[in-house]
Amino acid sequence: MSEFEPKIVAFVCNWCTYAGADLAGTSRTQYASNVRIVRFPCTGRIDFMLLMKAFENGADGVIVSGCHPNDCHYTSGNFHARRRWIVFRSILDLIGFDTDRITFSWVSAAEGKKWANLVDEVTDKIKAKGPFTDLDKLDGVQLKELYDEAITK
Amino acid sequence: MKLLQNKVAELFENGTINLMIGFKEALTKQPVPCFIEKASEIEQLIYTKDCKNNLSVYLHKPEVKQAGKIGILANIATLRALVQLTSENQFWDIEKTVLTVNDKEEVIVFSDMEEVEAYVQANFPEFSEEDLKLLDYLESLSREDRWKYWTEQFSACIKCYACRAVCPMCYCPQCTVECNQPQWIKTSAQTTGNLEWHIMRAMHLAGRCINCGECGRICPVGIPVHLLTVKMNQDLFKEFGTKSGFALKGDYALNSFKPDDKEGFIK
Amino acid sequence: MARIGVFICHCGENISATVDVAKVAEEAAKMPGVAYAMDYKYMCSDPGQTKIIEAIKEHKLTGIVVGACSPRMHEATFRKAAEKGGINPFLCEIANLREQVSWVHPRTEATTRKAIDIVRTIVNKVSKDTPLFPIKVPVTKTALVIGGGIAGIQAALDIANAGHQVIMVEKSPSIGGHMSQLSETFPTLDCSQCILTPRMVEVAQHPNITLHTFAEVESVSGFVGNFDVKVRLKARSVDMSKCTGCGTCWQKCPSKKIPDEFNAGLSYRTAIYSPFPQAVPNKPVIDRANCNYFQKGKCGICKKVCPAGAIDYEMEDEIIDIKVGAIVTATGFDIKHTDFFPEYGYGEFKDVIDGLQFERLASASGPTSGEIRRPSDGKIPEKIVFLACSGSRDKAKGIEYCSKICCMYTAKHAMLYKHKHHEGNAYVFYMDIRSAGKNYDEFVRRAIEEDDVHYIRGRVSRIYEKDGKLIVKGVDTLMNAEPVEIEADMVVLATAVVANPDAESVAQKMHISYDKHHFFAEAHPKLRPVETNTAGIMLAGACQTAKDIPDTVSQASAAASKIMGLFSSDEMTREPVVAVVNRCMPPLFTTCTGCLLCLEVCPYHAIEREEIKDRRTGEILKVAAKVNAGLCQGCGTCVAFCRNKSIDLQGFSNQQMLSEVVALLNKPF
Amino acid sequence: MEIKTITSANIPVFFNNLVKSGKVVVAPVLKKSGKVFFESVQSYDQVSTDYIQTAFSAKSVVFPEVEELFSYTKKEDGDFEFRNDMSNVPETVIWGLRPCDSSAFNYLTDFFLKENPDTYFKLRKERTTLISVSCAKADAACFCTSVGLNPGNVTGSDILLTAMGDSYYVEISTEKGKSVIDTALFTDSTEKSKEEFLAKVETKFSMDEIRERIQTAYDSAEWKHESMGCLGCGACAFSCPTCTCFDIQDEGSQESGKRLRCWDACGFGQFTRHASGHNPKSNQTARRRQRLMHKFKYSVENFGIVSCVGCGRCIRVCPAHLNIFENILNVTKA
Repeated sequence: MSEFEPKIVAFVCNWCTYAGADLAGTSRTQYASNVRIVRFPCTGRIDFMLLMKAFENGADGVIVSGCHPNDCHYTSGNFHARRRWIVFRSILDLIGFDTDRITFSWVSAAEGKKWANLVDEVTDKIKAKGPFTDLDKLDGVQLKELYDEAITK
Repeated sequence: MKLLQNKVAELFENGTINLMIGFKEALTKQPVPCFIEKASEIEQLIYTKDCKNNLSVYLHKPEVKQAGKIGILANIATLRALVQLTSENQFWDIEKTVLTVNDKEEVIVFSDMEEVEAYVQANFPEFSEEDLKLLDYLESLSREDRWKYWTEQFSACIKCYACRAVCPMCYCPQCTVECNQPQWIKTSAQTTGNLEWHIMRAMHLAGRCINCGECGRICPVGIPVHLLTVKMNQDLFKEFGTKSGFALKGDYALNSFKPDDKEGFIK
Repeated sequence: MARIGVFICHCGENISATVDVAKVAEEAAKMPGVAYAMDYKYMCSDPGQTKIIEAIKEHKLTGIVVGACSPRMHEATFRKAAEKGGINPFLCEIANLREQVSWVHPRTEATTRKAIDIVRTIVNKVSKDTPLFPIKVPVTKTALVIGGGIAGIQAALDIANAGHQVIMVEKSPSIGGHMSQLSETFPTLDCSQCILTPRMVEVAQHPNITLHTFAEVESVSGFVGNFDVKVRLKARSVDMSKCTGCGTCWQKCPSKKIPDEFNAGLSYRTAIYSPFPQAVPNKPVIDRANCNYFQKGKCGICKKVCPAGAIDYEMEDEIIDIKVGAIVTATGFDIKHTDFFPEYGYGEFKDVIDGLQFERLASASGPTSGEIRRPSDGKIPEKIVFLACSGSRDKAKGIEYCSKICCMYTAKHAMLYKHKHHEGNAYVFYMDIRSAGKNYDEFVRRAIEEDDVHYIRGRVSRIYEKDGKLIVKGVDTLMNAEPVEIEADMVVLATAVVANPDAESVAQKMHISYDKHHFFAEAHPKLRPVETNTAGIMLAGACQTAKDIPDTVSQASAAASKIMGLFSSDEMTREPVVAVVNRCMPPLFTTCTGCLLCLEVCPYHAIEREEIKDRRTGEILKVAAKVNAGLCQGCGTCVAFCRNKSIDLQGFSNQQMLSEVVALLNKPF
Repeated sequence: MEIKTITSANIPVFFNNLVKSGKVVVAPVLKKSGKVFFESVQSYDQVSTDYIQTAFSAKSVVFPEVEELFSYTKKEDGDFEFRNDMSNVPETVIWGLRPCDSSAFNYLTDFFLKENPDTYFKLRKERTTLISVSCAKADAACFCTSVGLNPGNVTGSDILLTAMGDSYYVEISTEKGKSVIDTALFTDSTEKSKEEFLAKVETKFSMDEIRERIQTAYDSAEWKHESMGCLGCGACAFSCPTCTCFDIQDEGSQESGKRLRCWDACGFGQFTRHASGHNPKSNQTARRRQRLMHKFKYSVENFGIVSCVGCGRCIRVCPAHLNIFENILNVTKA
């Protein structure tokens, strides 16, 4: 069996991290191809539900990245986002969701190298953790699965 | 009891209210919500320490709003809810008169929301010991065990949305779960969707939940859903110093920020 | 059903070297909703664009995806091509296959797979795209300048000279601001009033400028291009149209013991007064709080003596409504006063003064006609100690920032004193000398080297009075931290520059943000230093932060040119990437709960309260949020904030973003 | 009807034999929350015996919360493959349901099978055996006797067990019931009446009177007051043994997905909302009325039976403590 190739979705803002990823391209910095970028105008636009949907649809890891504090193109979108993430992480922690699979970062438009390193690090981390299956195991547990068990018994 | 009934009778008489939301004793002897529309029904009105329901949830109900001038008998959680809801610009379309019975069994009729605010701030309740104990226990578990605990709980959820119906803060005319363009959360009651629902509910109540605990109390399958929002409130106070249902023009943790908010996880 | 065209660019070999472009096009053709797919060497070239235009027509495409370089490069190009082909430009989206695929990964199957995934994601997004149309906003070509100091004057003149109408509102009876109080200006030592007053007169006489002095902005509503402003014209008690400015009234006024603001409290004025001889307009106002007639009901002398019959005690404040397209906020600054410093005597020692008071002492139009004399006894001081950084850069005093102008004016003060009293001694206590600027450092060197001002690096811990002298106890950190004690005749504190006391309320009226010191916040500290977060409102001068005159004037001109740009056409065109609150059938009207918590979230104050009313009865049926498209910049923070998804962002809608995520993960990576 | 006896000591043996026979046995289990739920059980030790009523009924065995009607996958050639495999629905025994609940199965069967039989329900019902246990205790919420049932009612059950001291009185009503009886454990019954071992349930109203008065109750002015406390949650409908509202949902993408039948509730504001936004049941008063009128009037018109079995679950679960029999009495007041 070939090595596990994790699916990593990156939610990034248009002005800093997307531009940073472009810079990694223009400077031909190579990094793992496991990442797929979804472009948002601002980290403030990133709905926590989208993170949940990414995991539900099969992502193994998620990166959320935007402008450094004080650098937001819209001045305060990233500050609002930061508070939202603090709260979101806390609820995930309480529920026991594997928050190690979400990496938050600030990557500026000048940090192409940082972007490449971030993707590589996250890819390695998720490779080591293995596929995300916590949610797959959940559905259909109710009576239906018990029936299946009964049949195979 | 007589004091309270007399006060309410007075309010009916002088035309201050034409509907009183309060408590009566049910056949089971427990206090249950009651709706008094006529002076003749006033004698069923009671108030005891066991009056736990958060009656403010009824102020969102069209049938109740129709009455126009509404009296509401409020315990401390309800008073907090009223403060929070006022800060969220609700109630612009009703006239309400708020009553409570304090520790000395005196009946207080508040003349405006500022008085309610002052009373709430002077009598601000602590988190319940029981909730804190359960949270401590959960936090002592490993991540995997917490996951197991909650996914087991959520697998029992039948999406009856009673937790939403009973919550005074859940007053959206159309909830996100009812939004199908796009469909954020699956309609079917399956664990992943249930989990998403409860996470979303907690996020939407973070900093707005007033800790009445109604959601946990009434869950027909017994999920302690209120713990999620209790935890949120605890964290928000710790991180940002905000309290929900505390001030009429308060800082809501998620629509404000400080440039130097601290976190330890953003690389 | 969508008919989407997919166009994969080779970018010469930039993409095709590592991505199997033919395979990407082949896979794209199979994607749901895709009616046509192709690949081509240079999609952005003229022939490439022509292929897109032709394909749109031939295949009746409803949307297109171009797999090419970053959208930051050619999105505009391809959207124009889409428009030429006859489809709404916002139904063209870019799949970034170069910067984020071919340039960062080797030629492998995984790289091609990634390219296909990205194309699928964008195809899915386009299938959820809706046509968007640029938002046109009419522009009222009149500017409001708030504040009549040098910043406001400069901005007003620039805009007026460009042919646009300007309304200037100044809260005091005359324009001129702090600059009119200054004696000489660094680094050239030319007389402040000599360079300023011609500008003041120009403002008053300019055909395009309407001047309202003794007036304040009451409220601002509306948005860029279309502000509605209420201005309160405070009652002057003097009819401006009759008054000739002869001065009889203030010569006869019996209330003569009112501290004179213009002279920084070093002299007195009357209750009816014009602030200074060169005031513009040079017509008096009655200071009602100090007027016998208004306070005690008797006197009325001014009315009796006025030859023009201009005195009107019955005059009331008047509120006028004006419509403007843009606003320059140039409300200036204040300084800390000597009473702020317990260690320097709480303002009790008459001969401990602040910098502005020294300016008045040194000014030819000041209370001493330019002779530097002690306020206490009028003697010429033999020894003056100047303290730079009084309050500034002092965390304990709550002022962490550098006030920027003090190093320069302290050098100037010392120099002015030395020029007038060659035998006098001037000492300057300083922390660092910050004299960056054209000819600035040379100026400070001149003070030290040519004018023999003694600079001591260290701070002063205490000042007290002894035998008519001021004992200044400090330390010289360059001399092994040795204590220094100077018996001075006068001490000048270069007190910190601070925001105006009413800055916060002004900012709230204008809906602009401010920092914790109440200085107004620029839209971006580096790239948009002149604009505020509220489109159409600019900043000029020290209301933003401490500034000297050249910086202030530069910024004022910059603000003016921003406004001239805005006024260069009758309509403003804005990208339709804005947030919208949904609407639906009654009785719901909108799913918005009207909690209005989003009002605080918006960095641009673009969300406002809306009352949905019954058209016949006017009864309020619903309260909801409403996004002002003129102000919205499209960040989407409100969208993620809204609990029940009642706000959506055009171009990055919930539908679009969620379908991107789902499409991305549909197939194995 | 066949009457037999089994000793109390043999009950666990009987139960465990059922499990061993390969059937899925669903029985009441006491959960940490203090509530009792039906769950698939492996051994009699897990079964709760000391309960008045389970929090939820056992209807989910034949009418699951979420029923997958079919699933689909897009094939390589672009065509779709549909799957609808019901063959793995196992033989199931529901153990320990109360007589009111088993009689509810009569209504469910009429509802799903009388016209246009529902194949999913039919198959599940065929493979389900009901072994009920009579009530020895009741609480203030119980009112089966008011709707024509009683704590020892046999209708609907395949087997009804009634505890009588150290033995159980066994009433076997059906062939299916007979087929699961382990003859060695059961002996022929000796006369004795089970009545004295049954709970006493007070009659709250006369069904005959209600049946008549409900005809004109639609216009009663009391509905508004009676429904004032209703918050529009679905707790009553979801816990009710006879509520059958459902909603069809498609979940999936253009590539693959499934069609599901999910429980719904007529008390939900969205239940009757049209695509246009118009809602014929625009307020909770109308929705509450619909629920009660359905139980006491409409189901009588359609199927000849009152579809409320008096289990009292909705009374116990209601966050606002609404009481169905009080409501009914008040809206039918003369």
